[in-house]
Parts: sequence; C-alpha cells; structure tokens
Amino acid sequence: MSQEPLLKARGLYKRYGKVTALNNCDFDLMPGEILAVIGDNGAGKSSLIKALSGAVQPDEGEITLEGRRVQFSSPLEARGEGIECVYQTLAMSPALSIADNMFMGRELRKPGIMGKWFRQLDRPAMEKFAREKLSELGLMTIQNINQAVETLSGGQRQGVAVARAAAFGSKVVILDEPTAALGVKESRRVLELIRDVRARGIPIILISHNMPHVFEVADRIHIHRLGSRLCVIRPQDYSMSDAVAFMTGAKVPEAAEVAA
Amino acid sequence: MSQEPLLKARGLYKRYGKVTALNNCDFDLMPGEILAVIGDNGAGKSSLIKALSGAVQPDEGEITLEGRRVQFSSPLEARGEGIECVYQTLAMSPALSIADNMFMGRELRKPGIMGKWFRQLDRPAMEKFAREKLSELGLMTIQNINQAVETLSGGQRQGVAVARAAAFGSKVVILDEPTAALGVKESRRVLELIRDVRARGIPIILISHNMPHVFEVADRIHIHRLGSRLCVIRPQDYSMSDAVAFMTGAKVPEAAEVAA
Amino acid sequence: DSACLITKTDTNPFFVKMKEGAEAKAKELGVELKAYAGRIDGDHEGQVAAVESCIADGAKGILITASDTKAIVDSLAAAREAGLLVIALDTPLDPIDAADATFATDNFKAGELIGQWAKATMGEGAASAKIAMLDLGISQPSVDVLRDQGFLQGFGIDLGDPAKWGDETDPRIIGHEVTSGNEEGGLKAMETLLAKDPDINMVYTINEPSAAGAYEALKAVGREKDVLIVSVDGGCPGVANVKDGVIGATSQQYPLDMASRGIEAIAAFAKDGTKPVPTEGKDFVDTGVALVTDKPVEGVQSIDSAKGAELCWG
Amino acid sequence: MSSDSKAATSYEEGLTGASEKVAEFQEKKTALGRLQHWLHVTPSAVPMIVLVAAIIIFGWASPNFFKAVTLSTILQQIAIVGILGCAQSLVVLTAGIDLSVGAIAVFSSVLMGQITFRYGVPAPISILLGLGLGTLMGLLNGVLVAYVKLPPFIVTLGTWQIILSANYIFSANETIRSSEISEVAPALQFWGHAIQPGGVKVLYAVFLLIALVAILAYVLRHTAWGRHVYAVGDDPDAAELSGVQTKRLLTQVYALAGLLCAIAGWVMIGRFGSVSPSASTGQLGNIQSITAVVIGGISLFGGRGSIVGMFFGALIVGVFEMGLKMVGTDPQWTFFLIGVLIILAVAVDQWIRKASA
Amino acid sequence: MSSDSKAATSYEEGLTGASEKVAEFQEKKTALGRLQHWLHVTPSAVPMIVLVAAIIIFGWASPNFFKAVTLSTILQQIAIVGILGCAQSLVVLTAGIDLSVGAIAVFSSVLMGQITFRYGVPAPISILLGLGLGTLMGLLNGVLVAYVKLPPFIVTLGTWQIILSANYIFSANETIRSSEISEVAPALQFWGHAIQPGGVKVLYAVFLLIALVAILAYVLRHTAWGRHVYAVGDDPDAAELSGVQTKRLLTQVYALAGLLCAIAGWVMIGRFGSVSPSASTGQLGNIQSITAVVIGGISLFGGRGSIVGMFFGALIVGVFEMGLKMVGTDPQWTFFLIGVLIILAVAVDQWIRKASA
Ligand SMILES: Nc1ncnc2c1ncn2[C@@H]1O[C@H](COP(=O)(O)OP(=O)(O)OP(=O)(O)O)[C@@H](O)[C@H]1O
Ligand SMILES: Nc1ncnc2c1ncn2[C@@H]1O[C@H](COP(=O)(O)OP(=O)(O)OP(=O)(O)O)[C@@H](O)[C@H]1O
Ligand SMILES: [Mg+2]
Ligand SMILES: [Mg+2]
Repeated sequence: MSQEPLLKARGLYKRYGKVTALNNCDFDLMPGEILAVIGDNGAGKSSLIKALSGAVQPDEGEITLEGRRVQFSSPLEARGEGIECVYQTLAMSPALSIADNMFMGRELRKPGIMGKWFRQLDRPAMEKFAREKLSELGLMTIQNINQAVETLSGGQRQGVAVARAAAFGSKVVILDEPTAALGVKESRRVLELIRDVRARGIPIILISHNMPHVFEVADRIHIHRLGSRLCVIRPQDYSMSDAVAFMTGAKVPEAAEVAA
Repeated sequence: MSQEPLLKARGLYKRYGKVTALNNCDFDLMPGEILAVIGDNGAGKSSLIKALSGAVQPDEGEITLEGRRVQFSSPLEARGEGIECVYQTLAMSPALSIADNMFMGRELRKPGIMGKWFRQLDRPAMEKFAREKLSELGLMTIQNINQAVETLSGGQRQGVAVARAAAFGSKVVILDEPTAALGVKESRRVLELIRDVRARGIPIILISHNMPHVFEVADRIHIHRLGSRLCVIRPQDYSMSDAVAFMTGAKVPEAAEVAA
Repeated sequence: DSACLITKTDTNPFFVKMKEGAEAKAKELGVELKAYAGRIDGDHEGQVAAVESCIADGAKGILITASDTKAIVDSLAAAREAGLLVIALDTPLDPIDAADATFATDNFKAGELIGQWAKATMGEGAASAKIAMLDLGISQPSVDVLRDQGFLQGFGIDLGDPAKWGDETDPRIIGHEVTSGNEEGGLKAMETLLAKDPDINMVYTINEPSAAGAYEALKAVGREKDVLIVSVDGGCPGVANVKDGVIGATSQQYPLDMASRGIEAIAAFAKDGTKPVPTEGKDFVDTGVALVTDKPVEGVQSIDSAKGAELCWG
Repeated sequence: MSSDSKAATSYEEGLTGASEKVAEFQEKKTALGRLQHWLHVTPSAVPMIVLVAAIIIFGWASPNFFKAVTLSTILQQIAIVGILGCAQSLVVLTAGIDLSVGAIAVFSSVLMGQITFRYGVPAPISILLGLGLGTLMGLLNGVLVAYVKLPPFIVTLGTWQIILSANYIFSANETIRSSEISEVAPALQFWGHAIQPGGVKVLYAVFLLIALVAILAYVLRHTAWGRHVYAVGDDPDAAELSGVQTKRLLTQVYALAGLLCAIAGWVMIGRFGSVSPSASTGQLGNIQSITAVVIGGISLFGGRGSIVGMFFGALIVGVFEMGLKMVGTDPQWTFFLIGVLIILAVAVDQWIRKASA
Repeated sequence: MSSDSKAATSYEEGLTGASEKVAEFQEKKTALGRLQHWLHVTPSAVPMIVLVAAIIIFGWASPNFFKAVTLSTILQQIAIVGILGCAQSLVVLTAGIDLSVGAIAVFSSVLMGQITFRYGVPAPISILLGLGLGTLMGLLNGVLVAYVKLPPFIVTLGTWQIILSANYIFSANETIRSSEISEVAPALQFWGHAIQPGGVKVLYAVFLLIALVAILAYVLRHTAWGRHVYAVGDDPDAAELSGVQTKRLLTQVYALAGLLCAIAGWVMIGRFGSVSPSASTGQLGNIQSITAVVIGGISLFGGRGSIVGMFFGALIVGVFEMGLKMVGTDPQWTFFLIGVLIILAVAVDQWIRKASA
C-alpha cells in the first residue's frame, strides 16, 4: 500500500518482571480500515493496544499518529487525540448507573442558567441518548437505564462499553474482544456497528478470537504470536485454517506472505 | 426420558429490586449428559446457575439433587455435594499465584511431620499438578506458574478457572461461558475437556453463546428467555438457526417441541 | 553535663512554662537540657521510654512530672541505679521516696482551698448548692482526682473513696463531666450539665482553660453572672480571668519555680553529689500554692489578682 | 477465500424477526415492597430512622430531653463535627480517609487568631489567610495521595502529626482569650452568634452546617464533578480509563476538604469564644468525623453513600451522647454505651439494607 | 442437523501441529535488573533498607546512638508495639482494621493483675484467664465482622471504647505496684526479665516478639490457613466462591489477634513492672501498630504484604524516635519529624516498587 499508516508502532517492548508481553513488536493501522488482531491467549494483544492507547507505557519503541511521534502518559491523552478504546476489563464504575458510565468525563449539562451557573447535569438527555445507543446494539433486556452497572449481566456490561466507544470515537476506535461475552444477536449488532463506524471514515482495531467474524469484517488481519507481529494477511488471500495455523505456530508464514 | 433428573429445579424466582432475573424458571439435568444453556444477554442464565450452585438464594422455588430437596446457603455447601462451578466472574484471588488459586480450600500438605504437625504446604506438588492441568488445556503461554493471577491475560485467567473446575468436580460441573475469552486452540481444548469429564460419568452444564460449539458437544439444549426456560431441544432435531430464532423471540417453539 | 525534663504532655501551658523555666535556668548554669513529653495526658509508656532514653544518653539527672505516680517507680529506680538524680516535679511519686527529691505543690491542698473559698462565698446557699464538676479525663489521672477530691473536701462533701471521683452520693453534685482540660471540653461539658439541670450555680473546673470554656457556655444562656466558677493553676490568662470576674477564685501554682530549682539541684548534684533537702516538716520541697481571688473571704488566706498576675506563669 | 466465513455464520439467519421490545416484568406493588425499595434507593433513610428512634427513646427516658433548648444544644454540639464530617465524606467517597481533619481545623483557627493578634492583621484578612492556609494543608494531602500515590491513611497519619505539632510550635501553646477577641476582632467569633426564635437559641454555625450539607449534596448528585468523585472511589483505574482526570480530582477533593476544615476552625472560634491550640478536636476530630460518616452509611471502601447520611450520623452520635448524659450515666459508662450504640446503629442499618436488598 | 455445526468449526483443522512448547523469553540479567526483581518479590526488603539507612544516619549524628545498650533499648521499646503489630497485620491482611488492639492489651493486663490481687487467684491461672478473656474480646470483634457483616473499622471503633471504659470501670482506676507484684506474683512479670550477654540487657519480651514474628511468617507463607488469610483480604467474594470458609476464617483471625493483644498485655506487666489501667497503649496502641504495619509495606486494602515487613516498620519508628531524642530534638519537633519520616519512608518504598515493577 502506498498510503501512510494512521497509527504506527515500531520495536515495542514491554516486560513485566520475568514475563515479556511485547517483544520487538511492530504495528500499522491504515486510514479507514478495519484491522483485526488475532493470536493465542497471552500472546500480547491486549498489551499492544494498551501501549497504543496510553494505558501502559512501553519500555522501548516508538509510536506515531498521523506521522507525529506521540507518547501518551494516560488514556485521557489518547482520548484527547480521538483514540477511543474498549478494554478487555471494560473500565466501568460498578456502582454508577449506565448513563453515568457512558458519559463519564463528557457529561451533558442542562441548558440555561442551571447548567451554566449551577453546572447541573442534564440527566434526561443523557438517559435518552444512552437508551438509544443500547437499542441500536439490540440490548433489549436492560430493563432500567438507571441500573447500576454492577447489576448488569456480563454481556450487558460489554454492550454498554462498546456502545460508549462507538458513540464517541473520532479518530481510531479500538475494541478488545468486544463480543466475547455477547450473545448471537448482540454480536451481530456489534459487527454492524463496526461497519457503521468505518463508514464514518474512522479506522477500527478489532481484537477477537472469533475467526468467522474476523474474516467477515476485517480488511487486514494482524497475526500476533509470542509478543510480536508474526505477519499481516488479507482475509481474501488465506483461509481461516491458515490463520489459525499461523497464530498457533502450526505453520510458519513465508516472508513474502506478509501484507505490507 | 424415563430417568430421574440428577439436578432439578422448579418454579425459581429471583428479583433484584425492579429487575426480575428469574421468572418461574424450571430446570433439569440428567445424569451423565452435557446440557447446554443458551439465551440472550441478560436472559438470566448466570442467575439460574448461581441459584443452583448456592451463590445466590432464590426468592421462591425448590431445587432437588438426586431426588433430595437441597438448599445451599453458600457455594461451599454446593461444593461439598460435588457441584463445581466456573463463574462468569471467575472467582480468583488476584494477588495469589496460579497454584494457590487452583488449590484454594483443598491445599496439599507435605508428607511426614512437616505436613502433619507443621501443616506445611507441598508447593512443588501443587505447582506440578497446576502446570499439568494447564498443559492439558494447551495454555502454553503461561511462562511462570508462580505468577499472580492478576498478571495473567484475560484468556489465561479463564483457562485456570476451567482447569480447576474440571480437575475437582465430582458430581456436577457447571461452566458459565468458559470459552468466552479463549482463543481458538484453547477453546477446542475446553471442548475436549468437557467430553473427557462426561466420559468420567459426570454431567456438565455449559453456558455458551458459541452456537457451533454448543451444537457440537451438547446432548440437550436448554433455551432460556426472559428469565425462564422456553424449551429444551435436542441438537439433532433442530438447526442452529432455529435455536437462535427461539432464544431471540423470532420464532415460538410449539409446546410439543420441548424435549422432556 | 546534661539533664532531662519529662513532662506529662507538652501541649498544656502549665508544662510549657515549666519547660521554659528549666531552659532558662539550664542556660544560666551551662547545663544541656533535653525535654521529653508524653503524647497525651496519662501517657505512661511514653515517659518510660523517655527515662530509658535519658539513661542511654548518659544524663546526670531527670526532672519528671509523672503521669502514673505508682507505675513509673520501677523505671526511675533503674535510673537512680544508673547514677542519675531523680527529681519529681509538681506531682509526688507514690511512694514519695522513689525520687531523690520532690519539688511540688499539693494538688489536694489546691483543691481544698478553692473548696473552702466557694463554701464561704456561698454562705447559706452552700447547703443547697448545685455543683457541676468538670474533670480531666475518664482515666482519672492522679492530679485530676486530687484536685477534685480536695475541692469536695473543702466544700464539705463526703468523698466516698478519696482515690477516685464520681462515687460521691451527695445530691448537691449534679454531675461529673470530662473536659480534657481545654476550652472545647469545658464548653461541651458545661452545656451538657446545663441541659441536665439548668439551675447549676457552682462550677468546679480542673484548670483555667476548661473554666473559660464553661464560662462561654454559661454566657450563652445568660447565667454567667450568677454562677460561681473555681479553678486551679494560676496561669496568667487564668489570673486575668479572675480579674475579669470570669473565674471566682483559682489556686495558683508555680511551675517555673519548680523547674528552675530542679535544674539547680541537678547542677549541684553533678558538681559534688549533694542532694536537695525537703522542706521543714514535710517529705517534699513545697513550692507553695496560693489562692487568687478578688473577693477574699474570712478564714481562707488569699492574694488578689494584681499580686497573682505578678507571680503568674504563661 | 472468505466463503467459509459465510458458512460459519449462516446460522445467524435465525435472527430475522427477533423481538425488539425492551424486556419488562410486572412489579410487586405491595406497600412493604415499596418501603423496602425506597429504603434501598435512599441510603440516608436508615440513619434517619435510627435517629428518630433514638430521639423517641431518650425523650421517653428523660423529661428534660424533649425541650427545644436541649435539641438546639445538640445541634450546636455537632456543628463542628458535622463540618469536619463534610470534609471527611468527600475524602471517604473517593475511597480515602483523612486523619488530619481535626488538626487542620485547629491549626487554621490558631492561624486566624495569631495572625490577627500577633501580627495585627485585620480580622477579615486573617480569616481569609486562615482559610487559604487550611486549603493548602489539604492540598498537600491531595498531592501526596494523587501524585506521589501514597495511601491516604498513611499520608494523613503523617500530616496529622505534622500539622498538630506545627500548631503547638507556632502558637507556643498560647491561648487567646474570649474577651480579647470580642473586643479586637469580633469577626472571628461570627459563627457564635445566634438567632432566638421564641427564646430558643440557634447558632449561625448550625445554619452554616445545614447549608454546607445541602450544597455538597447538590454538587455530588447533580454535577459532573460529583459523579467523578463517586467514580474515582468506586474503581480508580476504571475511572481513569474512562476519562476522569483522577489525579486532578483527588487533589481537588483533598484541598476542598482542607478548606472545609479551615471553615470548621473558624466556627470553633465562634463557638468556644477563645482560640486554643490544644482543643481536643485536633486529637479526636478525625475519629469523630469518621464515626459520623460511617454511621451515616458511607462505605469506607468508597463510591457509596450520601452526605445527608453523614449529617444524620453526626446527629445520632450527638443525640446519644446528650441523651445518655441526661439520664445520668457517669462518664465512663457513657463512653461504654456510646461504643455499644455505634455498633448497634450500624448493625440496624446493615440489617435493614439486607432485608431490602 | 448438526452437520452445519461441523462446517462452522471446520477452520479449526488449522490447529493440527500447533506448538506445544511453554513460551520462554530470555531474561535481562543485569545486576540492577536482578536487584529490582529481588526488591519486587521481597516486600519486606524495602522497609529493611529504610531501617538500615536510618540507623546509619542517627549513628553518625549522635555519638551515643551506636552503643549496644541504645540498640537494645530500642528493641525493648518496640516489643509491645511489635506484638500489637502482629495482631494488626493479621487483621489488615484480611482487609480489616483493628482499632481495639491497644484496649484489649491494657484490659487483659488489668484482668491478669486484678484477678491475682483482688480475687487471690494464683498468677499462672490469672494469666491463662487473661489470655482467654483477651481472645474472647477478639472473638467478639470477629463475630461482628464475619457474621453480622459490619465494617471492621466501625466494629473495632465501638469495641475500643467499650473495652477501654470497661477497663477503667473494672479496675476502679487502681494501679498495682511493681513491688507488690514481684513479691506475690512474679509470673506476671516474666517477660520483664533479661539476659545480659556482655552486659547488654536483652529482655525476654524481645525474644518473644521475634519468635512470634517468625511463627506468623511461617504460618502465613507455608500453611493453607495463611494462604486463606491472603485470599480473603484480596477478594472476599472470590475466596468464598472458591471454597474458603470466609466467615470462620475471619472469626479466627480476630480471635487470634485478641490473643496476641492479651500476650502484649502480659508483656506490658513485665516491661512496666506495674499494672496500670490508664496505660496510654489503650489510647495510642492502635495508631502505633497501624503505623508499623503500613510503614512495613502491608496494604490497608488487604491481601498484600508480609509480617516481617511490619517488624521492620516497628523498628523504623523505634529508631526514629530514639534517634531524634538522642540528637536532642524537642518533643513537638520530634512528633513533627516522625510525621515527615512516616511519609518519606512510605514514599521511598512506593518509589522503589514502582521502579522495579
Ligand atoms: N500487569 C502484568 N504483570 C505481569 N504480567 C503481565 C501483566 N499484564 C500482562 N502480563 C503478561 O503478559 C502476557 C501478555 O498478556 P496480554 O494480556 O497482552 O495477552 P492477550 O494477547 O491479550 O491475551 P488474551 O487473548 O487472553 O486476552 C501474558 O503472558 C500475561 O501473563
Ligand atoms: N445483583 C444484581 N442486582 C440487580 N440486577 C441484577 C443482579 N444480577 C443480575 N441482575 C439482572 O438480572 C438479569 C439477568 O442477569 P444474568 O447475569 O443472569 O444474565 P445472563 O443470562 O447470564 O446474561 P449474559 O449472557 O450476558 O451473561 C439481568 O437483566 C441483570 O441486569
Ligand atoms: Mg487480551
Ligand atoms: Mg451470564
């Protein structure tokens, strides 16, 4: 490809005591694409995207966004650059309501004096918005939008996190196993949502263990193995079996097979 | 079927404030079978198995194990009856090591005086056992068996929980979405493990959103909708599409279709 | 040469002045002074640790106001064994000969004086007085008990067990409350006792700060004029309060004097081993106590607030 | 070769026509059920019930208790603990704890007094300086907790000692007498004034406390900042990941707590008349405010509870103390019974919550 | 019709021949890296380093500090706080806190003394009774925490007051003199005896402390019960779900803490000679032991830290206090500096941990 990557990483290392989570890892995300990242459990996928989104600082290596060298010291900085991320651990405040969580850090205030001077929150507006986004995802079993997040089922929680990222991401949306806990219907909606987001011109990084889904939506697939990028393939060039064989070490890709 | 169910529930109710998680729910597990439970997110699957394993107490309804009426006031009591459960939230102590977690509550002691009088733990034995069980599951990326559980990747953690339940369950093994965070290879191992457990004559309750896997291993499928059992089907009688249609409310099963 | 001063706390102005007196004298005589204090009132362990530190540090003598007069005896015996001169200040030890010398006022006597004064001032009314007792703390340290029981003795009330307060049965006592010896505690205790019986007309207080607190509470309900407050200590703010009519009478003590005489004694001991001798007819060196009031009564010796202000500390 | 991916997900066609209704179940509508639900969603209700029960019992046991003057005395006795409790509540909601509240209050009052009397600064300016310096002490706590990432307990254990001894050192243990203050700098005693509707005195300080509780309740419930306080207390990592500026927020919370403590210090001057560095609030203010906070149902693990609950918690303690003394319990037994009642109050609270869960 | 399920998972045939090796990476082997790793896996190392640094600094600042007698004095001064710290460590590891430790210690010592002197019971039996009653007080805490499910802070805040006032009431504020005890019941003073190798007195109490620390370190590290303590502190729900009898364990922990406090009470008699109900350990023991625990690197959120760290924590405080006194610091300045040093010690600890993470 002749285009410059939107988000690029070179030579990332991340060590936790004895454990090496990232081992000279490279990464490229092209503008407007859906890039899937696949790999065994513990291969270092989450560590990679945490490094990209500022949640951890890599020991070595550099990251560039739109050609500029960036160094995020917190997820908030990454968010300021328009990188929105759904972490595997979801990052929700259990005791707060769904609406509170969706708008955390970008709350809506009442119009007029109450909002401006007394900084009062516009709860009805936030609740309405939250309900809409959840309905878009097909999460119809949530009975009460003011429920505390801790009372949601695992899947419902994941749905809320995905809805939040999709609603607010502006430059890059990163999803770490967004459908892991979701049901058939809800997973399907997430895939549709991912396509919608790309249609808005925003590239997406999707980590998933669900091969059929990955092959269905991804433009390119980054295969991660033992802490670094093994190869990048295009779903139309390889079968799912090949991809699985690569990531588990059953087959070794030829150098030429790597999609630039 | 003429057999008596091993584990049976009738008319379970569980309400959380405004939310009704179980709504007159029935349940049957036959000896030696793999029973899958499927349903939308928030349908009440986890609530059901929590009620069965003593983690929550239902508001109404009765549960019988091997024909005896039982009322578990804690998971420990259920475990005492041989019911081993992997919860969706995993139930691990994050700061403790993998081996510590696997043997929590049934630690091995050193042979001889050190074990008997000084109650010293037999760490090497526990570590060896833990490593074996993880290898059986194919979790080869765990580099250090003394790692704290909090430092494991999401999938590695899930693998540890499944390995624990499979190793110790004696009467019923309950798995709540055991493969949700697992990779292709690891999921496949879990399915094999489930078959191994059944081969030991122990029935299994498997909650999963992965239809192909459910249809591959289940003997019967309990379809859960809106807090109660909608129907029970046999995978050879229905297609996956039908099952999906039932659980999302797209189709309504005829009364006769319910497998007793 | 070095000397140690160990006080009960170093937050009470009484002990602060004691320290100042000791420091001034030590400087004059060229003695190095190290000051130690308990953490809170009644901090016995802190004092034991301080004694041990003094021994380890090779001091020549210890001046101590003991928090627990019985319990400290062992540690001080060890100090004397190690060749230190031990002088009890303000509070005699139990037994008193556990120290080489004692420079003290008699706290029971101090209480007795204000009791007698109060009784004489009230005259007829003393028989039907309603008395509020504002004490120090629920652990009842020895000064607390001595002053309280001295007051009751002077007022002519049966003490019950003189080793503790609170067991008296006389109906004139409306109640005992604890104050921690400061304004805040005095105020709260007074408010509470007033809620219990709004007709209180006589207030005993453990020290002058708590008396000031009690006065605020009385002022708040407009009764500051018709209630008699007595106290112990004789600090300058307290004497000023006697002058202003806040406190009716207070028993004045002389901590500066005790401390500087203590330092002198240690200096002398370091020089040639002489030990101080007790006051004639007593087993300790009495540094005296005087009743300060502007309304003297028959039969109780007293000085007026102007004289008190000359002698006051802090 | 993505044709096999099509096949792999073909079963999803079963989705066509899936129900789009939001799930709904009928609710129980019994009176008891509603009460339980109300108790559950109104965390401050339980301490309120305990409070009312306590008032009734003491009113029955002691004839003097039910007089307006007794009740106003209780209110004025809790004014300072209540304001410290506001500060403590904010900190505890972020899963912290502030042992230095009492020390900051006392030191601030000493600063206000000494700046006026020692350096001859006009009282209003000394008050502002005192409030500012109190805020700075809180800020120090905040910086150590948020940026140096030390546990709040140990930070404030340290600053408690530091501030309290600085207080003694700076003041040279000198008390400023009430009469001097009312002559020279009556502004220092502002909160000690009272209105007297129908002969019952109610201190300005009491109104201040009620106003502070109301304002903070609004802020915590209805502004983004308030929601962030809860989020940080709930799960700081999650809050950080989802876009709260955790460090800045924590610093603000501790600084605000410092300001509230300094206000409490100002109120102390009004209430006690004099300025004394050895006020027991310095030693006991932290335990007293934590007691109010916990009896009021705020979780020490952060993120749960309301400031109105704290207010009732402070009142419960005040009512117990006053009530026990009025029925004539001796101080040692009062201390004993308050211990018992602290445990009982929280046990009842816990029990009602469980019943309603 | 499960043939479509076959098709749906056909891609899994790619698994054949998957690698079966456990992943391994080369490790950094630099000296610094190893040191960091060692610090990281040895949580008690950091307080030890702080301790050694403190000793060196004070030894340099004060000529008398580096004498054997000074060091043995420090050890005997921390004996009681150290034993209370053992009790506190256990409780804190379960994510609890015990404010009643000092009160239990003092009341137990009073019980031992009064049972001997007031009721004429032989000393060894009174000691057993005292230990038993101390355990019961701890048990009360445990039952309230584990079964009534009240927050530990509030439970022990309550029992602290209850036990302390019971202590004053029961003892009638009477001190039992050292000379009486050594005549009638020398067993009470057992821990006050000393061996004198080379003229330096080392109290039995010091050996007891070291033995208790060693035993508890073994129990926590090498027995199932110890691992359960950590698990409960880490995540009580998870521990319960994975088969720990959480309630029983918590009760045992608090009861054992009570026993340790009662032992501390016995040691107090030996150390101070006399039995005094107003010993300030009753008031300050909790804060002192918590300080030792936290400086020793045990997390107040439970589940992390070691009892050996607590021991070093207690020593650090002892060394600071003694050192500051010996260089002639005035008491308020000593408190001030100890406040500063508490914060510094923990900051250094935190910093090293971060560097090595
Ligand atoms: N905080 C940590 N401390 C120590 N080791 C860690 C930490 N976080 C991750 N690791 C280790 O780093 C490796 C990579 O973890 P990571 O979470 O990136 O894997 P992953 O590819 O996302 O796996 P999964 O698919 O299971 O989520 C794992 O071996 C894990 O044990
Ligand atoms: N502790 C709780 N308090 C309030 N509501 C709860 C609680 N636990 C579960 N619920 C609600 O009960 C319903 C059923 O939840 P449950 O966890 O059983 O669903 P599930 O079928 O397991 O879903 P998933 O597939 O997403 O795990 C959900 O609507 C959830 O919000
Ligand atoms: Mg991951
Ligand atoms: Mg579930």
